Amino acid sequence: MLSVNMVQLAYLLASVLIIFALKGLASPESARRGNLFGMLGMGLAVLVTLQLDSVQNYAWIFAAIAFGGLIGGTVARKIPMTHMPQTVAFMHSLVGLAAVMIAVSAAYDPVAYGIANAAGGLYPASRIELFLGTFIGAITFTASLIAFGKLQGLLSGKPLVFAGQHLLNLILGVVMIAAGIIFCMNGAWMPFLLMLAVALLLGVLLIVPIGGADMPVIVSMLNSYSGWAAAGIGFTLGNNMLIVAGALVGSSGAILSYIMCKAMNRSLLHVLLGGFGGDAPAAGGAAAATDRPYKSGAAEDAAFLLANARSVVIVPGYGLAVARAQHALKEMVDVLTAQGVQVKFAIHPVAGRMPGHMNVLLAEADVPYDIVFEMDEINSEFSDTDVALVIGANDVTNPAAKSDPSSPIYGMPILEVSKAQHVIVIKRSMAVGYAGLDNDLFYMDQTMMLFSDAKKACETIVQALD
Amino acid sequence: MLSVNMVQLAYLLASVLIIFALKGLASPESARRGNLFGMLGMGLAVLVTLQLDSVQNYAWIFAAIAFGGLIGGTVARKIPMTHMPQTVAFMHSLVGLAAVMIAVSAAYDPVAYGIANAAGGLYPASRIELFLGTFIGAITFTASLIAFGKLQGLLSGKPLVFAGQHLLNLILGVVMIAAGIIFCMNGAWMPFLLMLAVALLLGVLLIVPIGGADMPVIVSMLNSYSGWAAAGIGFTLGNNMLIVAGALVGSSGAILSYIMCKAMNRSLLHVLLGGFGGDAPAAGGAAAATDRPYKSGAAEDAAFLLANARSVVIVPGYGLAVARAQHALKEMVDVLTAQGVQVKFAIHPVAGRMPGHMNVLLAEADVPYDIVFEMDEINSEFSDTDVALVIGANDVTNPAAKSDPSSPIYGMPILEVSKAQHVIVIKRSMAVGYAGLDNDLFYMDQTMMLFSDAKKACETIVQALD
Amino acid sequence: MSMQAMHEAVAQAGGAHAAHATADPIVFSFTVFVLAVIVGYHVVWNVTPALHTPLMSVTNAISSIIIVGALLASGPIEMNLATVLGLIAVGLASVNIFGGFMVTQRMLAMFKKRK
Amino acid sequence: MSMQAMHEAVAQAGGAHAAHATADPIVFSFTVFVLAVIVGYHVVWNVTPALHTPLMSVTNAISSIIIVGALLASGPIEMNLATVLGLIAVGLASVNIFGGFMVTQRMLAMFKKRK
Ligand SMILES: NC(=O)c1ccc[n+]([C@@H]2O[C@H](COP(=O)([O-])OP(=O)(O)OC[C@H]3O[C@@H](n4cnc5c(N)ncnc54)[C@H](OP(=O)(O)O)[C@@H]3O)[C@@H](O)[C@H]2O)c1
Ligand SMILES: NC(=O)c1ccc[n+]([C@@H]2O[C@H](COP(=O)([O-])OP(=O)(O)OC[C@H]3O[C@@H](n4cnc5c(N)ncnc54)[C@H](OP(=O)(O)O)[C@@H]3O)[C@@H](O)[C@H]2O)c1
Repeated sequence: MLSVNMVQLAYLLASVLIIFALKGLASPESARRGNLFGMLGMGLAVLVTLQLDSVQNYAWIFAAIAFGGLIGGTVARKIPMTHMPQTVAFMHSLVGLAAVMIAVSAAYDPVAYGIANAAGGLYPASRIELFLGTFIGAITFTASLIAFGKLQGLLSGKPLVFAGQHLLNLILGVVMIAAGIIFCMNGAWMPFLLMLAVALLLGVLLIVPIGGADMPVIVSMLNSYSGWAAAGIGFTLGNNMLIVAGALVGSSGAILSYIMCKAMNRSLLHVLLGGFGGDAPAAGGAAAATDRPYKSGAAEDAAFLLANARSVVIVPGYGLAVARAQHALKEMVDVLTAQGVQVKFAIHPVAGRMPGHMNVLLAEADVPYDIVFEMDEINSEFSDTDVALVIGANDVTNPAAKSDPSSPIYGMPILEVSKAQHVIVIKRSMAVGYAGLDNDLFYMDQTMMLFSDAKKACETIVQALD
Repeated sequence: MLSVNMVQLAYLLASVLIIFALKGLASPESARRGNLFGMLGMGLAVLVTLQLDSVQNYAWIFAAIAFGGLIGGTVARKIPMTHMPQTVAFMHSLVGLAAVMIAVSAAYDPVAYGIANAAGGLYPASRIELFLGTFIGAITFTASLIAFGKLQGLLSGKPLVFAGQHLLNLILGVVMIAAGIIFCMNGAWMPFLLMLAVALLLGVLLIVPIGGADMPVIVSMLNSYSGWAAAGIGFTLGNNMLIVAGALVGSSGAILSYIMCKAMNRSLLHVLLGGFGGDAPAAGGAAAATDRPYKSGAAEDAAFLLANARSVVIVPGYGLAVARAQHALKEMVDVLTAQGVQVKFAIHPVAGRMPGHMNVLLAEADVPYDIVFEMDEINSEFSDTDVALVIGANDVTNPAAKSDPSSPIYGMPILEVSKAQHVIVIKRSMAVGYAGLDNDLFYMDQTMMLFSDAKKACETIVQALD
Repeated sequence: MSMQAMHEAVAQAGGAHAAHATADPIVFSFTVFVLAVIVGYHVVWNVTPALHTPLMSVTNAISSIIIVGALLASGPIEMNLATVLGLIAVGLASVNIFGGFMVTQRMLAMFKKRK
Repeated sequence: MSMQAMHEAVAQAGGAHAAHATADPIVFSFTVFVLAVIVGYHVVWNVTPALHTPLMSVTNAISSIIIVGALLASGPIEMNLATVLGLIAVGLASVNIFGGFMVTQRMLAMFKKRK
């Protein structure tokens, strides 16, 4: 076995490697190498732990790793990119479950536990840790599972709201904490199990009132929690590796939640209280309330406009993901580029349903990332753009966010497509998007609506361009 | 006295406050609050240390703090902004001297020292630390003092080069290390003093071959060293406050040295070996070798061009600092702005003689920082600029850096003033700048030279504008 | 001031080498935690928004660092409920580690520059 | 796995609460150091170039944190050479602390936006 000092230094090295993994994500060039560092760090942490004297059960452990690894690897290879939100949620629930297992395993032998307690005030600290670890893990587990179900469409994405909901949650929360406190005091098995059961239930109840489209915020928040939980275990084990990795994950999740809420112009509390954002838009949401006039055209008209443009900026949105239209879109871009049209992409920070969603889809379709721009980089260019092509996007282009102080998204920064000479909007209907709002853009003079599934529209435009 | 835990937590808080001090410098808006955090952190660290049981000598300590504080405060209030490089170098030497004092103080009682050594292998580690702390401190002290002398003009800025110089330094270095090792082994007073004396001498010898203009790189590098030395003391004391603060200073100095070397397109080794960059330009450097034709004009011509421009970009350089022309320049800017000319400033990363030098001078003259742009922000704008006004700058505008692979500054990014419609260059002669190179810009068609002291030129232009 | 006195003072100010009263390990852990949070804050804000999805998947993998705890739980040769639960946790964390890093790698491999 | 076994394992993996073999304090210090360097790296690269001169002066002040060592050296009531040297160091560091922070404040106060 390595000396205690060597073990700690190896864990430190692993921590630094994991920091480098996140650091690499600062740019696509360095990201792959960063990810390799991450794998190295994780591998090192596992190896160092495996060689500890107390870890002997090699056959079973390797079997468990191989089995888990096989499943994980298969999922990673097979999953379509459009399914990333639910994949993250699913994998997330596994971390929660694993945390629960570890905590239960540690709490399993109450006799040994009691003895240790009599011997000296060592274990109360561990009990508090177990309490925290168990309930955060349990909530993460069931909540992520529900989030997965909603995102995957196994469960209805509609918020499930009923009277006394928050009161019920409050009562359950009190019960859970009370049981936890009793466990912390006497270390008994029963309050522990009670706490666990209530936490599992709470995970479900807390999440049902939240709409499917709000799930990414929740997933990211739970991710953050699980990081803090890992750091907590690190405190108990006195293991800096867990503390550092946990703190990194905790920060990351918190920052992503913050970015999402900020870009949606909503508070985290508002998201958590729920009742907002069903899966209406995905299922072909409610029609807009007004009967204002708008122009609509055929794919051929769009093709004509695009072919005669010098510069085109494409604004993709959630509809692109739903329609899995990224490859068809890329084909269209290729044809246009071949005809001498300059094509760029403009990505809003919350386009789609998770941060960076659109970038991954476009990357999958081989769109080079140097023609894909963030909102801040490209917003000033719309006034020099001949055609802005909005495809499956809605809220991220809604001028009300800038002009209408009464709008719920007022204050959210938007892509200023209306400054382009022509605007083409591809979507299936006049239905609203995620935020449930009518969009003035659709009624403007320079705007042409093209009602179609995003993928079919792209394909038809390509045909018309040839 | 606070408990050991409380002391450590207080030091942690102080460390975080000091991190916030540096974090604040990310933008001028947050910088002042950041500096306040820094003061708080330092104050907290001092207070926590003062209340330790072992610190009793309050009367004398307060006297020392008051005396030092008075001098420091007076210097801080009186020093002209143009003297910042030498001020930093001077204050720097004080840190070095203080470190030496602390180390000597700790090594003073060899008897007690010997006893402790016999009692258990505790002190060898401290001896190594004392050795490192002493020699880094000593070199920092004398080297910074020489740097100060050169920058202040008390010593000649010319590199002092003689045969066998590097060999002599090498021998002295070996002697110093040998004495240090003997001290580490027997803890005796004599090898310690020998080491100290040689280190003080080395600080002088290492710095004399380095030209006055290279001093900022040296000062920044010594700053970095002193940070690492503080961190080293932190290891001995097991004090995380010193470790964190030391690591911050160490990183900062290293990064600034790197930035300077990079922007000058030279390696740190090249700077350290010396023999480069006397104070020629400040003293009215050597005339350029060639006899190529150039245009020169009077201040009235410059005023005419400026008054008829829509947009003017001013490129300040070291000559502005030498001439202390910032206030006169600001007056000129005010007059131009009042006449409807849009004026911006373009700052090269190594304009002047220390990083950020120009920004401080302009800020002192009340130039608002939102019309002062970094090179990367403004380089693309020169093609839309009517007049580029180069004032006391030279190397940072030299096109050879872009076009001539044989030039020593080839590869250094420059301000692309030659893209402006007209270029006015204010300097006293055709003399070269810091890098000792002729500048093609001066001979270009669109360029007009205005030979004058920078301050006088600005004043005359203002008169002509009225 | 003698080295003795110096070292007593040292012990009070933190006491790395001294056998005198030193701070609780939890204080050290807390120090590490605070610094790690600051590191995390900076590193994550520096992540380009285009890579926020890979960031989510890789942090997912990283949070499986709790496999360290699972390995300790499943370590002993004699199997009982605790060991079995530990082994299940090892398996679950492994799904996440392999799945998380590999899906991240797959995503990142797709990000290409113009030829 | 019993809590006893678990806690033995814990001790090996780092041993915060356990009385068993724990890592040397210098390992903790080193961990803090590494993290602090990473923090420093990020924080300093985030400093806007326009404020590099204030950065130099404020780090100058911060490096005077060695005043902590000087205070320990000058602490004892009985004066001898060691105490006197310590007091001089306190004075020198104080020049730097006051000078460094105040000149930084003076510089920063000059940075103003357009009215
Ligand atoms: N990215 C994130 O991190 C994140 C997280 C949580 C919430 N959100 C929220 O999600 C929204 C994202 O804005 P967005 O503009 O991307 O999406 P959006 O506002 O939700 O609009 C998507 C539009 O796509 C259309 N669509 C759906 N399926 C389609 C298909 N098969 N073919 C063509 N069009 C289709 C829909 O209209 P039709 O039904 O008429 O076709 C819908 O109006 C924002 O409100 C944001 O706050 C984002
Ligand atoms: N900023 C840093 O961190 C740093 C650190 C170390 C080295 N450096 C180096 O310093 C140089 C900075 O470039 P720079 O363009 O600012 O300066 P420069 O290339 O040194 O040129 C300064 C010019 O100012 C003129 N000048 C001197 N006194 C003057 C006065 N009283 N009135 C008007 N003009 C006067 C000089 O020409 P006349 O003699 O004809 O008047 C000289 O050519 C770079 O080579 C850089 O690598 C910078």
